[in-house]
Amino acid sequence: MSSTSNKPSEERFTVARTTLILDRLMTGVIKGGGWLVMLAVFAIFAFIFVQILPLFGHPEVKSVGEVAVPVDEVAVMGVDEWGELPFFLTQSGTLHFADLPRDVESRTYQRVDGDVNQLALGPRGLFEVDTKLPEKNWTGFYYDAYKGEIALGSEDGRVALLHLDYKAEFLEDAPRMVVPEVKSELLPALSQSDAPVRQLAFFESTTNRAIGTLQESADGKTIVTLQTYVVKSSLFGAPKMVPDAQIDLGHGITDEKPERLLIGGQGDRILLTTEGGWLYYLRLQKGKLERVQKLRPFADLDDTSIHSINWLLGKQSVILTSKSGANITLASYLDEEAGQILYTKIKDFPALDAGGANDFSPAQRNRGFLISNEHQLSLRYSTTGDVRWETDTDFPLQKIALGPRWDSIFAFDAQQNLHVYAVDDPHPNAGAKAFFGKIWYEGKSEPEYDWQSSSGTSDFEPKLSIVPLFFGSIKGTFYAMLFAMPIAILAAIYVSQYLKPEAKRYIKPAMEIMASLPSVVLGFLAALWLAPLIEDRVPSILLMLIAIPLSAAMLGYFWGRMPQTVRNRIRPGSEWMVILPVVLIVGYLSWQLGPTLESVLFRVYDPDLGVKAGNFRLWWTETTGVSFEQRNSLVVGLMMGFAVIPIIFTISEDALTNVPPYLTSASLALGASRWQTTWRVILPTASPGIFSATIIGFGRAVGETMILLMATGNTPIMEWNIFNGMRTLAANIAVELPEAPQYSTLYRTLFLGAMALFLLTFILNTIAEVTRQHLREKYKTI
Amino acid sequence: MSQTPETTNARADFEPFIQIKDNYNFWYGSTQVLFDMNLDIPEKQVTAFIGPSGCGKSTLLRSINRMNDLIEGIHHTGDITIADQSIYDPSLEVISLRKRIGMVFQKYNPFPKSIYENIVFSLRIAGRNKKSELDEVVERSLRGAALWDEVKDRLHESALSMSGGQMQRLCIARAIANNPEVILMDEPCSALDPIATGKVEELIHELKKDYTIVIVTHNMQQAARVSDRTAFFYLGKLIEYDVTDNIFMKPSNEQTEAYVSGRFG
Amino acid sequence: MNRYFHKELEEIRSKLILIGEKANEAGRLAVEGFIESDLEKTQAAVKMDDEIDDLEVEIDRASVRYITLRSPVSSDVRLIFVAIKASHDLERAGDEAHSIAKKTRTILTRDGKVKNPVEIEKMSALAFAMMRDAITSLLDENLELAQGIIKRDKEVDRINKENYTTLYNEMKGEHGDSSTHVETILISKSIERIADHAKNLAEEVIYLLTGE
Amino acid sequence: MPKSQHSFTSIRPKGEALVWFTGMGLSVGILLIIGLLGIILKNGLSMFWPDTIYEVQLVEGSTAGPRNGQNFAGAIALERHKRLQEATNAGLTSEFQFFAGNKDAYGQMYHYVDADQIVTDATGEPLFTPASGILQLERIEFGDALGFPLEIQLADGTTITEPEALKAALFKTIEESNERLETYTKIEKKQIGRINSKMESIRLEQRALREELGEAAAETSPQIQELNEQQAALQAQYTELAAEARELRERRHQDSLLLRLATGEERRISFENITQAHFPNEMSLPGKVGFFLKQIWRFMSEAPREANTEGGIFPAIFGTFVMTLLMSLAVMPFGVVAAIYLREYATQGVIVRAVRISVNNLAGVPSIVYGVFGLGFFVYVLGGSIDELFFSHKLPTATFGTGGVLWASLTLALMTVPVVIVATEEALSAVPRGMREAALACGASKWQAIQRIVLPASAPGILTGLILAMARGAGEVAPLMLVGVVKLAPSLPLDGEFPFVHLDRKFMHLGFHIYDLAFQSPDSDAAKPMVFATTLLLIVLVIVLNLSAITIRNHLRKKYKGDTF
Repeated sequence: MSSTSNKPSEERFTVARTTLILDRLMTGVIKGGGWLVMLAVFAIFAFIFVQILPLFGHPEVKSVGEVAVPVDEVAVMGVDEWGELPFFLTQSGTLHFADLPRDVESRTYQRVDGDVNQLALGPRGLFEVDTKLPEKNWTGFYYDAYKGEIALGSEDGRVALLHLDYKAEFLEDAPRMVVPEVKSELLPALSQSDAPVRQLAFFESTTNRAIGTLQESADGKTIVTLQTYVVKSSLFGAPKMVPDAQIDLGHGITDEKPERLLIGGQGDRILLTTEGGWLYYLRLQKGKLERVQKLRPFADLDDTSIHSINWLLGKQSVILTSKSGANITLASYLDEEAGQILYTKIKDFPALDAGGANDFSPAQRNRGFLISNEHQLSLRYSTTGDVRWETDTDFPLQKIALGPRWDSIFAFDAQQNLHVYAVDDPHPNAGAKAFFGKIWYEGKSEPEYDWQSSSGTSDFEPKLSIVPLFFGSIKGTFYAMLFAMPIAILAAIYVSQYLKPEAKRYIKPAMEIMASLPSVVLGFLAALWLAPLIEDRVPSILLMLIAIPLSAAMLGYFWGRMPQTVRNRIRPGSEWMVILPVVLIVGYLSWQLGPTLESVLFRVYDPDLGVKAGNFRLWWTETTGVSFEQRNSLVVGLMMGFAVIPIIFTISEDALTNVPPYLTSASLALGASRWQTTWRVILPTASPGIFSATIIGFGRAVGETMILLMATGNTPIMEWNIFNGMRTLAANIAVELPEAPQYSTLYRTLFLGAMALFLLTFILNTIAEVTRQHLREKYKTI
Repeated sequence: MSQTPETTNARADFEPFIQIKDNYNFWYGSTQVLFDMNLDIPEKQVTAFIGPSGCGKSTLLRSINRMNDLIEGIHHTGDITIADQSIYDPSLEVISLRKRIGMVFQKYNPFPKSIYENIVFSLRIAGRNKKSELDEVVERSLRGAALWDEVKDRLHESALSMSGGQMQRLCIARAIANNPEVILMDEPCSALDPIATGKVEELIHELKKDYTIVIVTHNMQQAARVSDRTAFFYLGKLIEYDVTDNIFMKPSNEQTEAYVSGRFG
Repeated sequence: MNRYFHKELEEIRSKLILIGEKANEAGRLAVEGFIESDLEKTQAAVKMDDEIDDLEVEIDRASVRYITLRSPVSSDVRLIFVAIKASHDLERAGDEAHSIAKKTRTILTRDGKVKNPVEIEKMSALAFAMMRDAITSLLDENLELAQGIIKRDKEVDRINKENYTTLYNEMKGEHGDSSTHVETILISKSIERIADHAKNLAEEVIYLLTGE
Repeated sequence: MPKSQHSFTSIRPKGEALVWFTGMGLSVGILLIIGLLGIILKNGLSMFWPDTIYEVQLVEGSTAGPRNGQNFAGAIALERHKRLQEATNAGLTSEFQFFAGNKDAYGQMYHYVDADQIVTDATGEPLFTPASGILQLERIEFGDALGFPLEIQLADGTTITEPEALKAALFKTIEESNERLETYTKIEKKQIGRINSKMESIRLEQRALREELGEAAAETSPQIQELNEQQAALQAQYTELAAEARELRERRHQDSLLLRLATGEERRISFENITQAHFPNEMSLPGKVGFFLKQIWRFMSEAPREANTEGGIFPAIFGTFVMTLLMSLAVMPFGVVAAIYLREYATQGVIVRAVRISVNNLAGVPSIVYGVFGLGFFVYVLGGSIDELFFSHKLPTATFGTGGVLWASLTLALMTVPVVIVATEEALSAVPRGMREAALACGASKWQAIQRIVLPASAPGILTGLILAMARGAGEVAPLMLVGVVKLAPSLPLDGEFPFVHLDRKFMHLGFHIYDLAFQSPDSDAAKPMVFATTLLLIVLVIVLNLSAITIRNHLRKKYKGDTF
């Protein structure tokens, strides 16, 4: 011992400053880093949550201001895409524009100095554009905002067309300017009557045109006429619309006085309402008029008369109001019984307070619409039947127009003031009802859950119910679990209770490696190898599912009957080596016998062959009435089952192995057989572990993406049929998210799907984890 | 026959080195585990803490090098001084305190490194890496721990390859590598067989020439064998503290008597 | 393995040897005083007995401490017990020496000279040899020597009996004061007791060495 | 019953049948693994093996062969049972899939022929005779060609027709042609590429100057003029190099090989189209093995061609590697730091327990959810902001505001961070408490104790976690589809061009390659061998990673097992 120990030098006890600084630094780094990582991980939840919040938000509509527009007798009002140049068409046929420049960046209007509520007109002020139509007294108007078409009917029975187009002009050193382009056409006087046109309907496509007029003759009779045009290509010049036929729509409607009419379809669907509140659905087929349907939309009201009727975007649905203000959507659908398109009420909106609508403006990018009467202005959404926004104005409303971008509302009051509102409602078609509720979509025969987010045309109605996706996830998981659970749990019992430890050393890691097989590999095998392989061999698979367990059980039974000397030949824990070849042989035999079974059990008339033959696919479709697809739930079940087997196996095996060994010893010492020990002692103790294994396997299967993406047809159907596919939440995200524009409703809806997956798996895993922890505590105490 | 520790302590006829004073109290959360401790520990002697489980002897031992700081929610009143310096002095680095106080644990816990690296650990963390110095310290410490002859040929083998007794002595060698003033031993032999125990006890006897040793033990015979002074604790209180002969042969307290004679409980 | 506290055991052992030496010495002084009619020697024997008594207490105390603190087992614990018993025997031997010295003193003060020393000298030589051998056997852990001592006790007993018979007959035939005779008989008896203690000691050594 | 009282042996253990039944579960599981791996192994490796090419003779009037002809040469790709079309004979018949190559001539490379369409031998089995002297050409376009070589015509006018000389000339010409290809590729890719990027930066500078100075002023500024001069010099260099490359190209184009197809017609194939040739039916077994190994190497080292159905998958391997590496770089420090925090620094209580369970559960959250987050946050929010701040001159073309290898790595890092945290925590908690106490008692600071004792002791466990995370990351596809994986990346995320690491680039990935080949490929028959081979590679990669993790873990268990900590 050194002599220094007597008088310890203090130096060796001092701490280097660097050590202390480093320690403090690392404490800071680790604490900060730890929190950062925790936060980052949980920020996923927060971020996704923030992304979906706007879906459930309420629209924000703010009054921007007003401007005096001294134009008399406004018949039609509309607005351009940018909301800068509203037009006013008067009954005398003059077309006025109000220049309301809007800042490109902030999208705010110029204001009159010192007055927050007064908008300032731009340099062009209020100006008139020559329509080049003869001066007439126009009595009937039809305006299709989507196409910018206006049809006018005159007091003397003439019809004129106005085509209004807006263009943005970019000038040097100046803000972008919106410039109107107006084309007009006075149609030749073809009507039989020169009575004033009260009502007007118009349809035009590249190949034909249809104009419906409702005229009031001097004797008080109402004449409803449909004038059709077809395109004639002339040798010289552009193709030209020429009159084709004139049809009396009022024919046969004697007891009722026609009041309004609309033309839809390809110019061949006519909706005609009468003063008594009847709606006739007429169809023009090969020049012949057919009355398809007659219904009374407001039959349940005291006053059944129809106050207004207007097309919604896509011209599949009409919005009606009654005199009292009741507001409904009628939509066409294919009635399977009748075998044709019919109209029915699909939505019932809250009634307008003060009677029927006096103006209507459909949205140009979705199924929303703006509707008004004297003092009520209401923004509504047809798909969900939702009132987005509503206000009672303190001025009498005359005309209204909805900004084409669903971002502004223009209301023209009786004092000739134009009120402008800014609308902030990015997701009008979202909401709990849209995602989780049954909705009666246009063209469907009943309310349903449906997912169809997009299609080629812009007037398509998106269907955003995530219920079928949820169903798909559950369905896939269900079949996978059906296959995986028995195999995994049985294997876990065998491996933990009976298998020799030497073999276990290799078999357990092998099963674990199976868990790490990339799901894209399984998906690819499922789709390109398994699906075509078993497509024609379903009976073989069915046979296998029965024969393999049966043969194993029988093998065990007969083995148990053998004398002890025979039984001793196989050491306990090696049984699987005997079962393995048996399973292989039985599997092979089942595979080979499948077709024979098919030709005996599943005989059906085969239209290809013209005779009865064994054909499971046809048999299934014929017997159950549901379809059979190559990429079906059976394939998914087998392959995804394969993916979850190792998970369930590993966790169950752990739970079973960790049962304290003296419980087994005690049971065996009391003379119980090994199965009795397993059944009465081990399984009851470890069952929470097996339960949590199942839950975790379930969670994994629910979130599995690639297998389902590849091995199913990805059709969002809601059928339990094992021989067709599904679309799952996860696969849906993988398919649609790359195409979804940022912050669009679809984008956020897909985030909603992700959130649902997140929550579902998180909750499931938490349940499993808590169960496992309880089990661990239990093992500690017993 | 006195019941209060102060009086028993009053017999102290030495210059105290470690002082537990001012009625030292100690709590884990809301549970008080030490009550009104006052105890003077002499320099270069072996002081044994005995008492039944849960009597607070380990807690007191771990208070001396503030090892209890690792546990959440502890607090204390009173003071502990080493050579008249308070261990709770805010200007004192706890690391520096621990450098002054070596500690040997109940379970031998050599680091999963070589024998050599185990011993020089305390030097390396202090940034002392000079080979000659390290070599010297290794030899001195191993000799001090009576281990040199057994392991001098395999200094660079893993410490985990040694026997249990050797590992514990390695831990002692590690504890004395930095030449501390005090060595705390928390039941150093409870995981050892009797032969290894004997060797460690022998070592303690040797070490007390250079170090002040405080040992916690469950084994009364061990306390009797190795210690110069013995303190008996019961339910967090110091019951009796005296030279070991007195504690074992004529304890002044009935509880001590009962405990040392095995008539306890 | 030798433990550090084994030297405490060594101390006990050496004290035991010391007490043995002292007991022998005291006996020798007392007997020499008797034979040589030397009063001073008897005085020395008496004084030595006090030292022996102190030493016995010391041995006892050390033994108890050793048992209490060192929890000895096996040969150690036997040594301790032997030490306790042997120190007791030796102390008793010392006491006998004390007794011899006192009786001699009485005889000398009364008679001035020991007239009939009978076979005391021979007997004491035998007894002290036994005592010395017993101590040596303890010292050397010599089993054979210890076993031999036990047989030698018979000779001492026989001489004691002879002494008794001789003195008794003398006392019967010779009328007058027989106190000296009685005291001489008691001295002979004391020497015989010393031999007994030596024998006891030898037995204890045997126990120490064999455990039986 | 009375009998059983006398004899122990006659007591039959109850439930033995059920024990066997549970054994069935294990057997099925094992068979599933073996079967699946076997299928991938067989199909994956067979792509590289030189198949024997047979001459196939079809029965009179059959139109099943290529060009509706009756004979052709091809390798048997598949033989399978098929539902018989005749109702009278219920059951199945065989169908062969032949690889006949010559897509340019036949329109498709694979042909299905029913067994009964093939001329049979005496025993009634379909007759296949190996086509002697048939040459298999691997081409850049139109896949493989199968045929009998007739003549080689070189650019200098020589023609070779003599069979032996032809053979030698064939291999020599291919070699030369490949060398030329290498030379002009170097010129075009490297030298011209360098010029192009310089010109691009000059152009950007010009643009910036014009914006700064105004259009009119810029034209006369000396800077612009200097730039213009540089531009002209580069242009001249470019013209020179381009001419050189063109010449080499031309030469390659002019060398050609005349081939007679088994269907009878003759076709001339330019050597610029040929990458490799072999005579499959003339190869010895060692030759075949050599060819097999060479093909595996080429598969792993070459870039894909023909919509990924030909060539190799090097970019996918490289992309997977870079992505996994970046992911590890991101996940390792954060995962370990978080675990150290949870285990060593945080106050152990209800909250930390809840956090721990949550972290554990995050490992079970579907990967696609992380992909969604990666797209929404990394790509759009972070990437969009970076673009606006640093790359606004390139807008609206997104640089970081679109999927790329960086975002993909970060997304996967986020996904695998729970795996690393859980594994690290486990490893940390396996380090005995005594170690920490001993270190502290030695006077170590808390960080020193962790750094010098705890971390080294838990390193293998942490490594295991990292390897598992890498295995998961390497095999994951779904989130990558959202954050930057592409079917064909024009350039690698790491190359010799400044700044060498291109974190914004899109990349290829083995897993996505499989998905793409299997589902997006125009010719699914041609893609199938590629998919299997790619799958095999991916599986080998993942299994090797997992096996090493398991090995390390077992080693660790052994180390800590039995000792008395």
